[in-house]
Amino acid sequence: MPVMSYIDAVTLALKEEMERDSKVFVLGEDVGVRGGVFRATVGLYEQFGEDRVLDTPLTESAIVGVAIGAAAYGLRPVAEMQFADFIMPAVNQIISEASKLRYRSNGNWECPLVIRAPYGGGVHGALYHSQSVEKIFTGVPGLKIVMPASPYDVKGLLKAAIRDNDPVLFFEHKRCYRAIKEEVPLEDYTVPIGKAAVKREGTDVTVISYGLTLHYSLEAAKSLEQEGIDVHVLDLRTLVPLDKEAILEATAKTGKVLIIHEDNKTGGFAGEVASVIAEEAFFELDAPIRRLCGPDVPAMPYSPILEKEFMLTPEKIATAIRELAEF
Amino acid sequence: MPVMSYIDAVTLALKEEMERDSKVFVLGEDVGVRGGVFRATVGLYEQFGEDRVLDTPLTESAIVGVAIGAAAYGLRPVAEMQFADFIMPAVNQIISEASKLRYRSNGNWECPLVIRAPYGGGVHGALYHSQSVEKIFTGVPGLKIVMPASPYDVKGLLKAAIRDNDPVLFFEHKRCYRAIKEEVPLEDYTVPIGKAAVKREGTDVTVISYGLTLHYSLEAAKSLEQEGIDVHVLDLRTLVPLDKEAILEATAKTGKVLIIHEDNKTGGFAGEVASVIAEEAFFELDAPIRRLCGPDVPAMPYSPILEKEFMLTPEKIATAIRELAEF
Amino acid sequence: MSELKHTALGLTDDQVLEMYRYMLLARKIDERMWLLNRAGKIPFVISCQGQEGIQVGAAFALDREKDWLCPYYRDLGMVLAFGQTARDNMLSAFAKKEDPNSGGRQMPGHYGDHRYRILSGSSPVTTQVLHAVGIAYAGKLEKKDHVVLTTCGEGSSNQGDWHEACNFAGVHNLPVIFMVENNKYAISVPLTKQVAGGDIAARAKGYGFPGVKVDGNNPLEVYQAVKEAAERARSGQGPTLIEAVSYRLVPHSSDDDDRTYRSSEEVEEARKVDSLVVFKKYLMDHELLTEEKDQEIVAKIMQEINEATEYAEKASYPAPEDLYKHVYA
Amino acid sequence: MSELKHTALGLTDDQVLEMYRYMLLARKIDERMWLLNRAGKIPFVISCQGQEGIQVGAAFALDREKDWLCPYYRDLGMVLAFGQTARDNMLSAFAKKEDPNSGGRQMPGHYGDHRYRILSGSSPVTTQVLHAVGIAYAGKLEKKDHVVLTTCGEGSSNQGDWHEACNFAGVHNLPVIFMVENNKYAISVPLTKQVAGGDIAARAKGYGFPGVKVDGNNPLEVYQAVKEAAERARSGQGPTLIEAVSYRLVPHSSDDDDRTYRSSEEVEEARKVDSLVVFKKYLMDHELLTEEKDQEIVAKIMQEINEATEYAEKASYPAPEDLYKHVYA
Ligand SMILES: Cc1ncc(C[n+]2csc(CCOP(=O)(O)OP(=O)(O)O)c2C)c(N)n1
Ligand SMILES: Cc1ncc(C[n+]2csc(CCOP(=O)(O)OP(=O)(O)O)c2C)c(N)n1
Ligand SMILES: [Mg+2]
Ligand SMILES: [Mg+2]
Repeated sequence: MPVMSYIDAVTLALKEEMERDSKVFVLGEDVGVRGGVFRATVGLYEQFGEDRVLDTPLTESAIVGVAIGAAAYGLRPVAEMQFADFIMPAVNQIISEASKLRYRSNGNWECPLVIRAPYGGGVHGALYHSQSVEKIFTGVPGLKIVMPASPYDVKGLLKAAIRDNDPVLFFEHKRCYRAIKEEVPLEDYTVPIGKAAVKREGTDVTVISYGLTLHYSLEAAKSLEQEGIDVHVLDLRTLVPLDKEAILEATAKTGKVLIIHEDNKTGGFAGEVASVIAEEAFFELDAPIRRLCGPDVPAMPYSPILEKEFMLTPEKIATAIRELAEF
Repeated sequence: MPVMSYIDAVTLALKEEMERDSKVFVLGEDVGVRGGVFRATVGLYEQFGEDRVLDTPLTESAIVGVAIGAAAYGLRPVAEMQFADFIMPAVNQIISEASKLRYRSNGNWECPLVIRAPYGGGVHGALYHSQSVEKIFTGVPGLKIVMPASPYDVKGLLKAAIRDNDPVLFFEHKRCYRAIKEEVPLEDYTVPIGKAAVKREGTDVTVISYGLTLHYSLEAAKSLEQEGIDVHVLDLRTLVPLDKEAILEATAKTGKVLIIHEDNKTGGFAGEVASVIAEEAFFELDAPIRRLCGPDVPAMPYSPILEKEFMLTPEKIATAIRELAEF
Repeated sequence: MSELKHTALGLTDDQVLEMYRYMLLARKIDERMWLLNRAGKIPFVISCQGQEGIQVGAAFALDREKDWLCPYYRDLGMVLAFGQTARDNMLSAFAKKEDPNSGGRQMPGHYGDHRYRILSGSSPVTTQVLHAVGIAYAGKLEKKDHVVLTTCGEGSSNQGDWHEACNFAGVHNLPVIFMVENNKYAISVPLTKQVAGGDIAARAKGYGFPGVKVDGNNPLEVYQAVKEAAERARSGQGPTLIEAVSYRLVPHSSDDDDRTYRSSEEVEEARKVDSLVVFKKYLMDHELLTEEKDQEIVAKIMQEINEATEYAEKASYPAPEDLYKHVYA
Repeated sequence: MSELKHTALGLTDDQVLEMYRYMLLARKIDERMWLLNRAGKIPFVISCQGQEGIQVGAAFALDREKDWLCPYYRDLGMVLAFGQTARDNMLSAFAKKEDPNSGGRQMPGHYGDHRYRILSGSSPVTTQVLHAVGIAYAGKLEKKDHVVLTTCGEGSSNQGDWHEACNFAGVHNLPVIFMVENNKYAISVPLTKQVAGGDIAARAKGYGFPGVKVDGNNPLEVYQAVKEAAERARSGQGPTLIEAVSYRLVPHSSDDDDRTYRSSEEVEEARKVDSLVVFKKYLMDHELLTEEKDQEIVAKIMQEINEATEYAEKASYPAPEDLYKHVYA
């Protein structure tokens, strides 16, 4: 089983699904000849031709709107937003159209569409190449939202997303692209959308996270071992539909919950997770539910000092876990 | 002091601010000759002329984008989205531009812009004329979000919004427009952005709400009096910046909190409020934090049966309060 | 009406009579809906009145067994010509469970019908124009030869999505027809305050494909333009833009009061060139129609509408628990 | 270069030399940034190279004491001509606290400077085009006579906001100049796959205002077009669209590798008609410049850039706590 980077798992999933099903096609800015600005679609243009690996004009609303039409017709488009920050011009098509096509037609139409978007900071991308945008969409019923942390899940979840009959937003953390590697089977498999995964068993504090901060949380957990703090770590993997059962179970394990994401705190998805716990696992709790998130500023600045101040780190996470453990 | 409807308070606030400050102007679809499809701008065209009460082309991104340019220049535009549902094409201008102009320029530019948008259901408006859209924006630092429930607050908060030096989203519940009336001073006054208001003192259960459901909550509270259930009701009025102090105080009053809004539950703003409580007032709580919200379906259907099933009512709220009181 | 002859366009006498019948059917359904609305029986109407000639003329120029529609809320005449019935539309007006467009979920005018390749539409204007491009692209990928017709109002054509759609279709030379139904108003905002330059057809030049302006009150002129556009599309020559000019004869919707922004004289003038008036005269001039025959057609239509109304009024609403269905597959 | 003479355009010898100096300054700053990037000293560069003639030609045609700019990320030549310095831009490249554009918050190329009426820009393309319309509208309301110039790339001109901006400005006849800097590529996507019809200037017709295409390698041609547009705008005749055609001589940004989508021969061909080459020749042909004088100018510029680089490199970063500032007033 080869060791593969997070981004290579994206490419492999696309390639396998395009080989499996001729209805799958890829569209976006620079996805063709250039193979994507991050090289996520590299090789696909050569293998599948320009019609199935379509370089579109620089128009996100069109990328999504055209994909919706094609999906309603019966194809399975995989649209790329060059950066998650640039999904904003497509919000109307995503929220007014993709998320509601099935519902408004009483189930007569469907929209099997995947929108891939690289998100997240720590890449000197400044305000508009660093954002986490999931909170814009997590409250929109009709969409599914997948945010894998590791290559195995990337491949399995992207394949599941492509085969799903509803619109799926598939957010890929840019910092993970080349930094995170693991063994990925070359065989066909899927990872179910809507299922979280316990990444580490522990008894003192439960950390719930996803994306890059999941890795930082695991690092923090490891570093806290020697202090005798035993951390339980849950990777949400999918935000919508949310695996409540896994959250409640993870809460029950320790009675102390820390929810972590890079997106800013106020209005971020941690609020939803915390509320589910406060509503449904209240009597399991031994301490206030804590959220450790990006700060409430509009976005991550360019200057390395400011970027560093914005980003979460294993150290910041360890501190928060320690505090909660000592509570 | 005249008794005035919610929508008349909107019109009065606009008129007074336009008289006070020649930099204030109104723009949007049908706001001029027609006085707005809800008649919120009625009379302004006649009084201030077509340049300050501008009928724009049918283009929401342009309405907001043009307003941002004018605001950056130094004017104080008040843009109307005809229905909150149609704010979606303007999301890029709101989130990428208005919310970040001050921050990205290190405070060298500002964007004193108000965006008014009628939202909410129960008006046979079907999927696209009934939505609550606040959750799309509540997680975006740089924006302020105001959602008044009553005419007095409408006038005072809209005037405060117009005088604010940051972009303010001002959401007006359509069902309140003509249904909610109260005394409104003809004198100039403002209501501070960022301050909640206790609407009813009580000792058994705390209800936190805003907009139409605030009124339903008060009705429910009244009907529960005879059952001996004493309800404390907090009107958030502003969602961002959030009046955490008021929330924590209201929580401490009863130890049992029910958060109510018409927007759907998952990813809705109640999650933020619940999380603040679970994090900062955990030991005040005597029961799980409950959320009573619109269901997790894409939007409110047209058919009266389905609309009724979607909408919260004083009865549904009373039931939820009763359950919590008995907890 | 111009000198255009239906025979010269390849239309038979029966076909033009059928076109007329669809136009009348649309008009009469619409009129009935207003009555029902004013009687408090249905909450909302949005009208085709004044645009039936465009809608039916266009539909007849397409292959109604194969081509696709991404219409907008006024296109009652078009969806009828593609296969929907008075009953379908009354079920929708009454928001009943059997409404084929949405099971009573959407307002009337929000068409969508898999049976007739009419893609489900929403309320935010102009989004459908991009979907049409997507369906056209899918046809290209799947090597099908369908044409996609999409429509919107002249106000809506100023939305960004319209530009992106025209550009995308132009770059990829797709089989789409962009038709703008220019009825001179977007709610209260007149053409001059809405469309810079006032000439929508002229915009096609900027995308490298043809743009034509036609008299929307003349269904034959619309037919001709759409026919040519469909032929171009089907033979791989790409998109066409058609601006069909007419007038909205009634208020924007049942919630509107058009007296606040236009004069009744202006409306009366427009009524004189209403496509129904003009086309009826054409048919009578060409001795395809008599007053008597006209009344027969109307009578049959009215019966159809009466039955449809009765059926729809009695039909059942969705059940409360239906609210929770079809969020996901 | 065409037969256009600077004197015929009302430009003095000093002025054209000054234009040349700004073009060179922009080029040399840009080149320095690449060196700094390749040396690992700054994380990112986005270049003006190939478009300096457009930018400086346009700036000189405006009233640099009064008019407004809503530029895009390549417009280094333009913001220099409006008042920014090498130091300003080096501070920005190094993301230092004193960066006048953003205090080190934004990437280089994200201009914004109240001193010179340059509105702060973002990364999502084309949003600024609407802001320009807003500033023009504000001028109308406040009875000012400023003109607003806004630019974007040819790829970006396909965004919906561009259409909405042109239409809005056209309807209200506003003093805006829409300039599209057509450098033939949007990252890897060439003009033919980006712009339907390939003729951006032609789009103006659809908005009822003039559209002109100019040789962007000839700053005098750009000057002439912008001058005329500014005069039209200032005298109440409304917007103009200008398509200025040139070429992007370097990769899209320091993160790009342009060898994956275009040939080095194509780039080499373009270098031959680079505005700096062409304009230098013009000045020499007209005996306004000698090799010697040119070297003097370059030497002075290099000194300026060296000092700026040194200053910026040593300047302080924002403090960590600055992260939390300026979220709200
Ligand atoms: C994005 C969006 N904004 C606003 C509206 C509200 N609205 C519905 S129809 C309409 C006017 C449409 O005018 P036009 O495009 O000319 O079509 P017409 O109704 O005249 O046929 C408006 C403003 C909407 N439906 N969608
Ligand atoms: C809305 C948005 N989508 C995508 C991007 C990423 N991006 C930055 S520049 C660029 C290409 C721009 O091409 P063009 O408009 O021709 O300008 P040029 O860079 O060639 O000057 C792209 C796709 C972006 N900045 N904004
Ligand atoms: Mg119209
Ligand atoms: Mg370009």
